Amino acid sequence: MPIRRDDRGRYVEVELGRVEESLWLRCTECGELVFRRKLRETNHICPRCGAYFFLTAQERIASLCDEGSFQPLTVGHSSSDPLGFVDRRPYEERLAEAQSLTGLRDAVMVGRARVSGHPVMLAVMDFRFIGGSMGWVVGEEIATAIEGAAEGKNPFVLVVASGGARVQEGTVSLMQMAKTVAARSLLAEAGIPFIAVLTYPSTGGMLASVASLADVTVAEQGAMIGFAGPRVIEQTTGERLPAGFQTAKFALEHGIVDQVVTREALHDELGRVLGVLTEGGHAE
Amino acid sequence: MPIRRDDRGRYVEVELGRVEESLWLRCTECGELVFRRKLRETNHICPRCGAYFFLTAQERIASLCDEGSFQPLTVGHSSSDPLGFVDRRPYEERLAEAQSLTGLRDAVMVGRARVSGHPVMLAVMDFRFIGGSMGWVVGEEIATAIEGAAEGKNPFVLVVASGGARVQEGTVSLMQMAKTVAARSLLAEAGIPFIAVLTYPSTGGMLASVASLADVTVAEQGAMIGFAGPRVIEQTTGERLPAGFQTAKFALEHGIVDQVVTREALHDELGRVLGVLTEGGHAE
Amino acid sequence: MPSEEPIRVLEAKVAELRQMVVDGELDLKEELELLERKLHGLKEKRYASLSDWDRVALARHTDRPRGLRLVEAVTESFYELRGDRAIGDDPALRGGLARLGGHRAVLLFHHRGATAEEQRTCRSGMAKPQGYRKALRLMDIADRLRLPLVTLVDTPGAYPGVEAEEQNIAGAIAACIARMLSMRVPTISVIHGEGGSGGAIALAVADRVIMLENATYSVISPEGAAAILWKDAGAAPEAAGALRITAPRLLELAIADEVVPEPLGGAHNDPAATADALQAVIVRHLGELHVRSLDERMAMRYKRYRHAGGSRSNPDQG
Amino acid sequence: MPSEEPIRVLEAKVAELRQMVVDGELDLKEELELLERKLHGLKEKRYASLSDWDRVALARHTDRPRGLRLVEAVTESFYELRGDRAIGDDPALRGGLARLGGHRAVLLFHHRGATAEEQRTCRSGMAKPQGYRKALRLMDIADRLRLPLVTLVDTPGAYPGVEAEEQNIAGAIAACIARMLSMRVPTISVIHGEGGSGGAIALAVADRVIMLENATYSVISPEGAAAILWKDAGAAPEAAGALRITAPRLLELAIADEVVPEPLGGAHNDPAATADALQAVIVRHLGELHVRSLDERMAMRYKRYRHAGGSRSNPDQG
Ligand SMILES: [Zn+2]
Ligand SMILES: [Zn+2]
Repeated sequence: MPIRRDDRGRYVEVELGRVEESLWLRCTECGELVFRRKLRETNHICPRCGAYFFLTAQERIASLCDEGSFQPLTVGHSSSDPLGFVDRRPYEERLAEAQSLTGLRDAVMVGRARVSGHPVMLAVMDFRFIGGSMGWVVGEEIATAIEGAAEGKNPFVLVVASGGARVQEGTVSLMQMAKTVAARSLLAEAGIPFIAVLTYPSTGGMLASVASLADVTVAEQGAMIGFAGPRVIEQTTGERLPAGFQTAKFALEHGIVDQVVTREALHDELGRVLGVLTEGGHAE
Repeated sequence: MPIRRDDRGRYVEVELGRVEESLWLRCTECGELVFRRKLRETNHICPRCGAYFFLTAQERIASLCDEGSFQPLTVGHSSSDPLGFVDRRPYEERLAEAQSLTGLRDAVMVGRARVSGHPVMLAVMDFRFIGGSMGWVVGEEIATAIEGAAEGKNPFVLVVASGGARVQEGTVSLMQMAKTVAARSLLAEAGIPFIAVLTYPSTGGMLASVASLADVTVAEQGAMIGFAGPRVIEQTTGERLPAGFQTAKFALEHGIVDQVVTREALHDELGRVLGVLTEGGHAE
Repeated sequence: MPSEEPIRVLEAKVAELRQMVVDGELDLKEELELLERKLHGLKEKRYASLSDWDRVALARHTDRPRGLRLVEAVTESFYELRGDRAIGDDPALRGGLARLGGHRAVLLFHHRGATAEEQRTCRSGMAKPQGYRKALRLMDIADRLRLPLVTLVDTPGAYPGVEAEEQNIAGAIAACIARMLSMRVPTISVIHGEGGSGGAIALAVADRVIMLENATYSVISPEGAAAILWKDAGAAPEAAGALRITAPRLLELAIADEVVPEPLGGAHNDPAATADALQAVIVRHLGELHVRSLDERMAMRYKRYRHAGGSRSNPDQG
Repeated sequence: MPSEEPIRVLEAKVAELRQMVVDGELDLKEELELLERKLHGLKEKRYASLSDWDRVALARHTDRPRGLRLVEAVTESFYELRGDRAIGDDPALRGGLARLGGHRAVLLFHHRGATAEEQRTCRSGMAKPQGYRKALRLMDIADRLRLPLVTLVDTPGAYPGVEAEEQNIAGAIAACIARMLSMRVPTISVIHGEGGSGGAIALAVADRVIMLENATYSVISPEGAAAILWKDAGAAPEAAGALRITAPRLLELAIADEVVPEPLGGAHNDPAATADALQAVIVRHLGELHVRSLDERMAMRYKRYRHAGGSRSNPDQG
């Protein structure tokens, strides 16, 4: 699933279907054909040029959690089509297709897990599922996960990979911004830490709601972090985008995230945060 | 008491002693000799060039309050010299001199008053009294006035004319920042409005404490509003100060105050604020 | 809205005729009455069957009452507060203290600008981070002074610009949503023009969400959806329908609590009547909210947004 | 501090001698012991009678343990949080999550920079508005996560610059003071270097204010006071005394609660011992505060600052 920015700030996708069938992936940064198995070993970082390919939710969980520790929450909402939406195709068809492609019910996986030995409640988004967009199901599962975290007194870790709101659910998708933020208040009431990991991409309605309200916000190198898409900004304002716009480094420099870490370091980084926040010692 | 900026951003004072004795004041902006009685009629605005001369606390009260409505609080702290401070002269001497010059116990007058018919608790500072600086007495009288406002359910109006903390009281004067901010929380707890009027000058420790925490902040035209003095900024950073730096307009443009009004309009402006906040109608 | 054309033509003719009658040039009273009835009938027919796309056009109508003008019509008095106390003041998102039907309130509203020059400085109502941070400041004031919060929402969306991104527009919107959820005073949002996406919901997470009949509230503009999903700009009218972004549709979805009818032909045909109707509805809801306890209001609001978009069965619960 | 010179000379000589003994060149053990006793006596005499101006020099000593280095010595682990979520990140005012003597805490501290380059970017510890707004954010986190707040104060003052004024540095400091007063968790401030005016008090309105023996806390620098009040830069030592800005004086004035003794000759002579002593004092105060109820702590803090600077009689009450 290679996806990288071109030099105009836009994004290039390689057709998923063909890639899935292939034994190799072509890096859109350096053109190298990389053996799939090799990519898994390198955590989906191009072995030639170091470019980051985004991770599926399953890959992210494997990369972040202590082995075998992920226990999915049995939330199981699926197939929400609140508007009976049809554009060129029925939304239900798109949902079914995304489900079959990803093996997921919707664009997020939630469950209990351990990270460096620390029990956490985890929600991991998947960009393959209609751009990781947040509709009713995603909102509901994130809210349910937060409720579980507050109840079980476990830190909540949200790994964002989302282009924003799920357009096909219209204003219902907009409401998920309020829903996830409302749920977030439970963590504050219970004094439970909330850690957000922003990856490629963390944009739109997802960034403008729960993803911006963590206690600790870590950006993965290679992340894209911003409210509006580069093309929208250029078209609306006529502004030229500065180099490095909406990168993880940009977000760090502008005070939007706490740290930028490499994919290899992310697991240990979360361990450090969880360690200082939760291990032993006296809490009030 | 003419005091105006020169073109280097510094301030020019005319010796108070000589001015007091004179029938005329010389406007430092246009050089005009203005008859004192005339100045009182024009609210201490130069009739030739429109420059603002600062007001004494007594003049400010006369200009803002409904006639004869001001009733001083009987706080009556005076002669606080917590450090037994002596520089080239004992601080006690300076205090006595300022008291005799101004007819005030210290740099603030507090009392109940009416503005456009609305009862308020008022605290008005006086720049003549050691630069309107805040020492123990000023902190104590402002805090006491706020307590009176909270008890009596009257809006609190603070008219700032202060160069900052009272240096001669050392760290005790710094503590007055915390004291006035602590008192301010009583207003919030009681749901009582707090209106700040920033005049010439509103700087240093006064601006960095209670004066910045009003619900509504009105700047008088001719005000100087800033944390650090222009000379300190130039000397520390080597920066050139932009035109209009730390003026009321500058503060408005940078989102620091709600409105800028002329001296003539200030009484009515406060009446408008108090009217929309307090007159009749349903409060929760 | 091109289909208004025949009505406008007939209206002009009737007006001419009426003037002739007034001037005593002709005795055409009966004919005039007949024509006026016909005109009214035409209008009723026309506006009774407004398409969603028609309503989008009405929501964006240049003469529609909006911004400061609407605020002045809805309130008895208004004192504007400016600035976010950190970066600057945003003329596209304004607010202040108001009296409204005898109630004191803190008001927040989008302002698109009345003149071309003002529209430029207000970016047609697309607010910047300092606008949303000013809104946060005014929300604090509302809670501190126990004044209910009323927001009037009308924006194409938050401003998409480089500086806005540098100043974390997303975080400012998220903070507004969180703050509106934590407000201790009654809160009412009125979506009266375009309720554009994140820029709108930042001010619309309230105890009561009221929409004017021809207002819209959407996650994306119909044109945007047409381009992305239909890959065809011409599909905007179809997208407007499919997205269900109009007040009647959002009432069905329980996203809006009440739809305030507009004068025949839209709010711009009678701004005064529109303002009166809006004020009456706001005052009614304020009255209803005032009698409830803090705990009750907070619990209702939490529940409402926690379950926003309805509850669904879990057919395949594992 | 020029009067340290003779001690330094003797110290160097003693060290030379000690090396000779170690190398077996000479048998001078007795002479060495004698000299070492003399040196210690000299130091005790010298540092027992430190003037206020001496302490100012020690507070500013370039080798004094400060900033991140001090934080690392005082804590078992530290995770830095960055940014104010609106403008940027200020390296001069830093903070994060920490473990300290087994306690979890949110830490805030000034950082002057260890290298010349870092000192430039950190403006020698003069923080900008985004620094104080980051502090506000971290104070919110402390309250939300029920973590006590510990601040380590060491700054010549807030940064005086054009941009800082544009971004309302005064308002940011005022907001920090207000926020520290409203904290629900225990709060401890340690003034360990220079506590410079508004830039210091923004982080020092706490349940407990602890000072290192040679730290200062002042409304103005002695040099500034000398220039303004004495009209003579040479009067700075006199001003340092008159202003009563040193830890022992501020303990007398009840502005500091406790003074932590420093190693002989100042903290820079034994940074590790200094850090250990500091940690022990912080942990002791945290323990004392933890057993008190929220209401009790809030009431104590309010009373303390409401009556800051003591109460005085009203001789002429009217
Ligand atoms: Zn590559
Ligand atoms: Zn003049």
